[in-house]
Amino acid sequence: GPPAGGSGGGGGGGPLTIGMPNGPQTNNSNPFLNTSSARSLGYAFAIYEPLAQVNAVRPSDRPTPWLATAWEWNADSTAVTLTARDGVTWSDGRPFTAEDIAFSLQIRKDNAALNEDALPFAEITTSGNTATATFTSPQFVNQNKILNLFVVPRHIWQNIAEPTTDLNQQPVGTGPYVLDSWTPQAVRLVPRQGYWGGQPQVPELRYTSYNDNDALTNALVSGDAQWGWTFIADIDTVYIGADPEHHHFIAPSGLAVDALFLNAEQAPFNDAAVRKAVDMVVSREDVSTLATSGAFDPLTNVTGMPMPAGDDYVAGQYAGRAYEVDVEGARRVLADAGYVLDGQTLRDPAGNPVEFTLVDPAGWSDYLTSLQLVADAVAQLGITARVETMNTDAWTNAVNQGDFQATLHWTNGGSTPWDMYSNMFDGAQYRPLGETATWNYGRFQNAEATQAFATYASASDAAAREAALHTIQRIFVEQAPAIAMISRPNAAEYSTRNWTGWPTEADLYSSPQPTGPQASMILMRLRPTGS
Amino acid sequence: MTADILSSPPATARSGRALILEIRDLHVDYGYGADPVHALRGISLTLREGEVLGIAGESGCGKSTLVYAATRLLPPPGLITGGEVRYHPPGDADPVDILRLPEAELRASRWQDTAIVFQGAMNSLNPVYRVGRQLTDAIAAHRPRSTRAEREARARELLTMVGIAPDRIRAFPHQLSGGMRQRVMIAMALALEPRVLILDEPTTALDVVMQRQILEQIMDLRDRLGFAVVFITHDVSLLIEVADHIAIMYAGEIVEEAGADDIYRRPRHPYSAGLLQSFPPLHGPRRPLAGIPGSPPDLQALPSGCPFRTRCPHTMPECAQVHPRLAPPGAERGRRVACLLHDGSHEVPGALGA
Amino acid sequence: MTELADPAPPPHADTSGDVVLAAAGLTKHFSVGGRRGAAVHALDDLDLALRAGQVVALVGESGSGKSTAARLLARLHLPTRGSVLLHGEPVTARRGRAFRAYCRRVQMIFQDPFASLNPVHTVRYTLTRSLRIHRPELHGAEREAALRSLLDRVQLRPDRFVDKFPHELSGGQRQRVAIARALAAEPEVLLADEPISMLDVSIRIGILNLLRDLRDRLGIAILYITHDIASARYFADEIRVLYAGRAVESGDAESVTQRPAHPYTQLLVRSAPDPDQLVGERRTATWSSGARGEPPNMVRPPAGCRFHPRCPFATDLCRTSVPALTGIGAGRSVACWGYADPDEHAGLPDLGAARQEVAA
Amino acid sequence: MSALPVGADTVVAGEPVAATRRRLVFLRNAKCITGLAILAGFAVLAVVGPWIAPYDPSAISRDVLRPPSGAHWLGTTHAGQDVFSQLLVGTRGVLVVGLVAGVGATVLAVLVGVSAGFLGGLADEVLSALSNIFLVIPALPLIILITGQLPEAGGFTVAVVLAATSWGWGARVLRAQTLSLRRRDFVEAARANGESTWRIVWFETLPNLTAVIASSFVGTVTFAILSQITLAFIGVTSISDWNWGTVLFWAQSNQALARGAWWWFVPAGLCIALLGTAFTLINFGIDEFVNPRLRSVGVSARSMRKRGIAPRIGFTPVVAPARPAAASKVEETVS
Amino acid sequence: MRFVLRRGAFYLLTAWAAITLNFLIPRIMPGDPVQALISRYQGQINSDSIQALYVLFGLDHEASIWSQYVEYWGQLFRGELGLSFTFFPTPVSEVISQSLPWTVGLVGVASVVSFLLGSFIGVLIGWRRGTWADGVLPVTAFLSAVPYFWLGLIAIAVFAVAWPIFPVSGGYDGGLTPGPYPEFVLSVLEHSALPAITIVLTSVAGWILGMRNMMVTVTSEDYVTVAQAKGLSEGRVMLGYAARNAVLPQVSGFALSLGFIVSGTLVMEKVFSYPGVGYLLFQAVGGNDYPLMQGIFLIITLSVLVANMLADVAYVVLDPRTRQEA
Ligand SMILES: Nc1ncnc2c1ncn2[C@@H]1O[C@H](COP(=O)(O)OP(=O)(O)OP(=O)(O)O)[C@@H](O)[C@H]1O
Ligand SMILES: Nc1ncnc2c1ncn2[C@@H]1O[C@H](COP(=O)(O)OP(=O)(O)OP(=O)(O)O)[C@@H](O)[C@H]1O
Ligand SMILES: [Mg+2]
Ligand SMILES: [Mg+2]
Repeated sequence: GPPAGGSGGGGGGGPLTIGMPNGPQTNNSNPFLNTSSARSLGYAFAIYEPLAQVNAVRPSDRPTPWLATAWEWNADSTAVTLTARDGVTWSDGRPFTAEDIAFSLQIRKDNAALNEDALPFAEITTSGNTATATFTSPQFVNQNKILNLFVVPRHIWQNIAEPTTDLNQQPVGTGPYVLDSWTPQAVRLVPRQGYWGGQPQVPELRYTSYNDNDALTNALVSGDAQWGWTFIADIDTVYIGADPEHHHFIAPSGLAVDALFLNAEQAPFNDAAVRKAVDMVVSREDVSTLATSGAFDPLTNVTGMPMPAGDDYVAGQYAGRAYEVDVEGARRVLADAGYVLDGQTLRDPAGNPVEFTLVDPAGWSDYLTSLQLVADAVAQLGITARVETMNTDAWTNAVNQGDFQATLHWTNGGSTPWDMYSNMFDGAQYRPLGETATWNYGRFQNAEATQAFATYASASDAAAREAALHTIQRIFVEQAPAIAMISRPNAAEYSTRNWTGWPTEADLYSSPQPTGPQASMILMRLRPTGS
Repeated sequence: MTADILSSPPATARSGRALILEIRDLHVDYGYGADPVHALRGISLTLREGEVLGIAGESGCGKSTLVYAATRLLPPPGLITGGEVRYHPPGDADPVDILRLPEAELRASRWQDTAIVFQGAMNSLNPVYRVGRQLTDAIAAHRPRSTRAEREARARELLTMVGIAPDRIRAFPHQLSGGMRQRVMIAMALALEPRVLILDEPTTALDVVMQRQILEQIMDLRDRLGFAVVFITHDVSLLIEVADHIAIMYAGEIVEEAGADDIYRRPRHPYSAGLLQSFPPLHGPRRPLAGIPGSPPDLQALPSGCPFRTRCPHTMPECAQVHPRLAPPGAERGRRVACLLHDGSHEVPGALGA
Repeated sequence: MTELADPAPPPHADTSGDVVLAAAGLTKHFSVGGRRGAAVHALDDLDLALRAGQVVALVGESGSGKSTAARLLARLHLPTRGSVLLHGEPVTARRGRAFRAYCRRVQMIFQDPFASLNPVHTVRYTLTRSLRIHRPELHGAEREAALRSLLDRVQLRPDRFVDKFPHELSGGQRQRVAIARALAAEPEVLLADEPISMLDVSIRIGILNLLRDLRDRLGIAILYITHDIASARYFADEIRVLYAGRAVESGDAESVTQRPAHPYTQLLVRSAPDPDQLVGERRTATWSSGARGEPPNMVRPPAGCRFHPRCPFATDLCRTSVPALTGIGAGRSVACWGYADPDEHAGLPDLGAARQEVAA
Repeated sequence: MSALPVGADTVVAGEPVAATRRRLVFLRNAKCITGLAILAGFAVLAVVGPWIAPYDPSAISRDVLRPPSGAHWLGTTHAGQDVFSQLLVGTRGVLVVGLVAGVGATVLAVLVGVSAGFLGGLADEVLSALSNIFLVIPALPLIILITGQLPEAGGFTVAVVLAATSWGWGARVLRAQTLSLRRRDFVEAARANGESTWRIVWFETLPNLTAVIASSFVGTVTFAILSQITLAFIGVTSISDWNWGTVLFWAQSNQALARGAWWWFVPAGLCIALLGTAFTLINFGIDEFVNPRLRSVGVSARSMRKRGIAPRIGFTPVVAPARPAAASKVEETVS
Repeated sequence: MRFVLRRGAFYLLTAWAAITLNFLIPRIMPGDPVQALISRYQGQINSDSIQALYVLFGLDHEASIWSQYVEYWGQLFRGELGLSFTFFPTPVSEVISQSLPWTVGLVGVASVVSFLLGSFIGVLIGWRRGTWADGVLPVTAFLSAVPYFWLGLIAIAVFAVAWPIFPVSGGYDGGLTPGPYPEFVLSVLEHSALPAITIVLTSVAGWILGMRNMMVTVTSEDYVTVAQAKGLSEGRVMLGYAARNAVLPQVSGFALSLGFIVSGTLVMEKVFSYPGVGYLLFQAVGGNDYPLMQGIFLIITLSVLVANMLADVAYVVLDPRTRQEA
């Protein structure tokens, strides 16, 4: 193809380069595969669209209807009926129907490898312009996951024998863009004709993969890439400072956090007093400013709920109760539990010094700095904490099998706080030490909490859910099964030099990240700067 | 033809021939620093047209240093610290001092006027080029107008001249035996028909049969082409057969210089006598041999006075004080010796006086 | 310096002496791999007897197999054929105690004293090792005394030399240390492989005189290897001439050098520089122009007499049949068809005057 | 003293003059001494570094990303750690890993190389093939692969892995040298004297290989240090063991250069380069010992220029002006 | 002939051993690609998809290592290298063929340039030893000791970010479609300039030193003096006689150093975000992507072997002594 012009000048417009730090790519546009370049770079979602646009940073907002104009759940959340949008065509010109929706769910049911969210589909049927899916268990907490599923054209995918290995090099979707050319350096997408949502403004999308964070950082700083997400230390100086007028970084929180998982089946964290004491001395503010150079917000509410996404969920008794470093309080908690400070060393009731090891993979510098801060903080209590690193495999193994004392780990974010808390301490996820646990790595067990988690997921009325959530939050605050530190935001860097219309703090219509299903929504909102 | 090499012209015949090369008071050091090795100390020698000048001496006495210095080919850290090397061009042109010749002229003069066959022929040929190329490149450098075919023809001719089949022109050095390589070197040295041919121990690595063959060839060529030869070896008996005139070196100096026959029959310096004593004769009566006791002095710590006195059977007290100068012994003409025994004030022992 | 110079001609090779070490049909072919069976015929059918108190010289040009013979006798190589006999007993040991015992009786001196002494060891170490191996019964002061007497024996002042490194010694001194090392074993046989060829002219005679002294005083049998036939005449009792791996002539030193029988020996003798020849008596043009050319390729040695390509007298017989070493009287033997009985063979070469000379 | 050839292959023994009781004389060489001095400086730091370090290298402070000052000679990191202390404390890790790996690899190289050279035959073929394989397989990826998989990629593990993968070159060189030594007369002489094979290897051959072994050791140490630092830099090895690579790792992952914090990034690299230079200089010395032709003339180029000496192959310098007067002093040549 | 056979046997043996090693190493190591993938996305992959990934990669069933080995050889002979995990389901061969040209282009060319340049400078300073030229040595000693990633990053900071003379990363401008038209070629050259210069700077020192030492050794050979004695021109003596012989050991050194060069590439490509195999390998290692790892190791090992073979050939061409029959 002929070379396209260079990136546009200050007048706005021009191609949009979207960068990801994911290394070399191969020509694979299979939207189901994490490993494909379509997913890795995110262009899958300029082509394939979800049933509805879930706002990950405002999870309690009602999703925006997208390919499904309506959805209807039954009372116990075991069945959903989806209405297909009219007037949508695939980029090859074929009309989009409810059959396509049903097929897209069915293919996930039939291929466990494609069912990323492990949704327990039971039966999928169609009728007219609706498709209905039933589930083997209540899916209240998974509602957003289901609405967020993207849809593939049945007329193409039904002929694909091996959807798990198909390279799908000529992707056909309903989205605003189609693949123009694929090269290892850049994947080019151009607007399609006849998109149901109107005419996209950005004339060309260039998805570029950089080898690592540094390379992407450099590209973002220099303006070579205008949209992307990578952790940039001291982002105010490095990125914003490079072009304060146009460079923007927003990191709105969803309902996910980074939390210090504590192994409740091993000393010293088998004692709630120690967990609580540690919780009381760690400065979330420090973690945010020193470890992430302020890029990620510290958690402020003692329930660990990220704000403002979690505003609506905080139990009344904790509303407005902020994390405060309280060394004296922590000492008191310990003293009450029979711990004595022997000179510089804290001793447990049995007289053993209290010490523990904090571990995270080598290379995760923000995590490691956070751990150093924790170690620093607990030293005030007379606790010796050491920071150790492992390689990621070994660490994953150790964490899964409970072979650790404390580790910083993320949680999933969901449409409700259930995911976040459940990930941290849901007894239903409990596995004995040495067995692989998917979540609740700390092996926390509390019958009341476990019951509350189950209730929340299956209760059909809001009040019951709210009660359960408050129970969960109370146990979280009192027992400190894990120590939530900072929010795990949906962050992105973008430049308004050429294009505006991005999600902003003021108008958080969507997660700002380029690689999620929200991409088509954001792309459709972009307008040339100055126009 | 052997008769030719054996008939050494009488010493007196020397004066009749024209000078080609005159070395005057040549001083050479090894090392540029404060404490160099004085490898040559005031060497003076002359070479005349068509003559074979032999230089003999023990290993390390400076034979190679002398000829390399005279041609300015001495490798670092060699340093010529004094003296002159006068080359007399043919005809009546003024002599030039090789040591002060500008680089370009020296380059042009090399191989034309003076060619050298090095001590180790094994290492004198570039292992990666065919011998033909090595034979012709000197011609090409000095006769830029010659054609490739001419040069090649000349190379073949040269090979034939030294008794090697001309088709070996395409051989690599490693494909030739030691003797052949040595002959290729000789052929190369003769490529431009130089006036002086310097042979630095050209045959030490070869056995006697080959040595004789090569020597015969060289002498044969000398008779035909008329160049003068400087022949270096530590084998005095060989030298006596080959050379007209012989200089014996010891520790960086010439200790005796005379006609070949004179050296053999009437050595005047105890060192020359000792050298001759070191070769058991193949014929004639078996005579007692003792060699020369001890080993040559360290050039960096030479004894005072005569450098040979520590090994000399006739050493006298004043040998430690006086450094003997090269001078005609007594009334003898045509030869010089550096030994106090011959300064006229001492009784010369029988072996050195007869 | 030794005053052992011996002006009198040595007695004729004394064949009655005690044979200490003998070689019988010693043959060595070095495989050079590649094409099947290709081998360097380094030595073929060498018979040799070393007698106590006698020096046998092995003379020949480079590559004629002299060193190979010495190494076979020292058992550094294993022979392809033939055997080594020590006091008539075949030697088989190759390693271990038996080999050490053999080493003790048969010692070797190498050509290059600069290479045969380990540069990192002192004279003391070198000699002590030899003493430890071969005379383990010596300890402490005894060993020290033995060490000193060894150095004394090779005319090196113990105090001055015992703690020196090889590089601090001159060539002659090094060769003396090498000899002392050999003597430490109190050997019956010394195999001296060109012990003087790497030395300065002036000190060669000193080493030869030293060896001669050892022969006379200790009654050691010496194999003296050289390419310098004049030194063989000076030092050896018996000379054996090798050409391209085969013995071509043997006899007592004086007569072999003065009246060489084999055309090759004659060539050798004639080629040696000899100032006395200046007088130019007996040089015939035929001789000097006759033998030219190079030594043969030892992978495919010439059939018949190996000298035939260079021999001016060669006939068809020489090109096809190998002449055996046969006696021609006075303790001499030669491997040349020119000396064969004309009645038994047809087409013998005519050596003419050369032959008459030997007979004289 | 003698100009007699000692055999064309003087590579091993060097000039006999140099092989003295103190076999390490090659260390007495201007370049070598400079290198050793730098190395000694670092070695001292390696020993005392943790004591003289002004701060705990991991201690977090509020002095975030400060440029060099009196309080922090080389400034601070993003977490307020003192860069100078990190470098000081890190020196030990660098040197220990380098030395352990160097020793390990050298021992392996000697075992494999000398055995291959000495045993010959099939053993030689197998051992040479082995060392060639280690030469052919790209080392760094292999090291990354192995260290990446080991549970504890601390300094010692890295050293062991480096040792296990980087001996090939040394073994190859040593084999070649052993081969040339094996046929040396003094080895033959020892054999002819009834010495046992192991004694010949250990007492006759190995001492002559000192310089080669030393050179291979120095080379491996350099390689090990660079590899270790590279590994630390790319985050494959433990980042809690302080070494210069770790410093660079943190600096890079926190965009030190982009943030203008050169003091965090540049000094560690310079330390590595300086240490590497020291090793290279030491190897210069060894090279000159092994190959006497490389020895410098011992006079500075400037002082030679002053005397008008321009050393050249084929054009021997001539000093002292022409002395016509001298001619009269020379005896008139024989006429 | 025997020499050729022996070398052939050596290459075969080395190839076999290297391939077997390639096969074994990832397998005897702990860890699996799914976990690696999860940690690579550090929280971006939903932890619930773990099982889906195991199913996807077909890692549920265990085969004996021996049958895997046999299968591995079978694949090799069929020219298959398997499917990459990291780029699932792209065949390894495709992944490699996509990035190999870049590495060969950048690193190959830079290494060759560095070799030639270094050798040439080495010739000059070796020829002029004992003069000012020796002053180059300490500089080269320093250069050879500088970690190249460090130099590379500084180069980026200075010449791509502070003064944006060169592009920051990548192999060509993302707006261009690869093809043989001038704009693209220019872009490729522009993008490769900085990494190439860095490679050359840090690796040239070794060649300078090696060549200089060989020159010094060779210039004291008699044949060089003979050439001077013949009155040949300085250039001829220096190049035709001295350098021509001094370069021989450099050639085999170059081939052997290719293994090291490839190692160097890895970090280089990471730093410069260059789309070559080095970084790919780094990723494969990080991702426990056995098939890809094995494929790259195989390719690298084989190309180093081939390079060695070429060097053998070059050596034979350059040095007639090795051509000796018999
Ligand atoms: N590079 C050098 N540095 C110091 N001294 C040297 C150097 N080269 C030679 N010499 C010394 O200079 C002296 C003369 O050496 P030269 O090579 O001229 O001797 P030679 O008579 O040719 O000996 P040979 O017969 O062994 O060839 C010797 O003592 C030698 O040690
Ligand atoms: N180990 C070996 N492998 C192959 N060929 C060998 C070996 N040793 C010697 N030869 C060959 O055997 C022949 C005889 O060699 P030897 O060393 O015995 O000769 P020499 O008479 O001692 O010669 P020189 O006078 O040069 O020492 C030569 O052609 C030589 O090349
Ligand atoms: Mg000489
Ligand atoms: Mg020999």
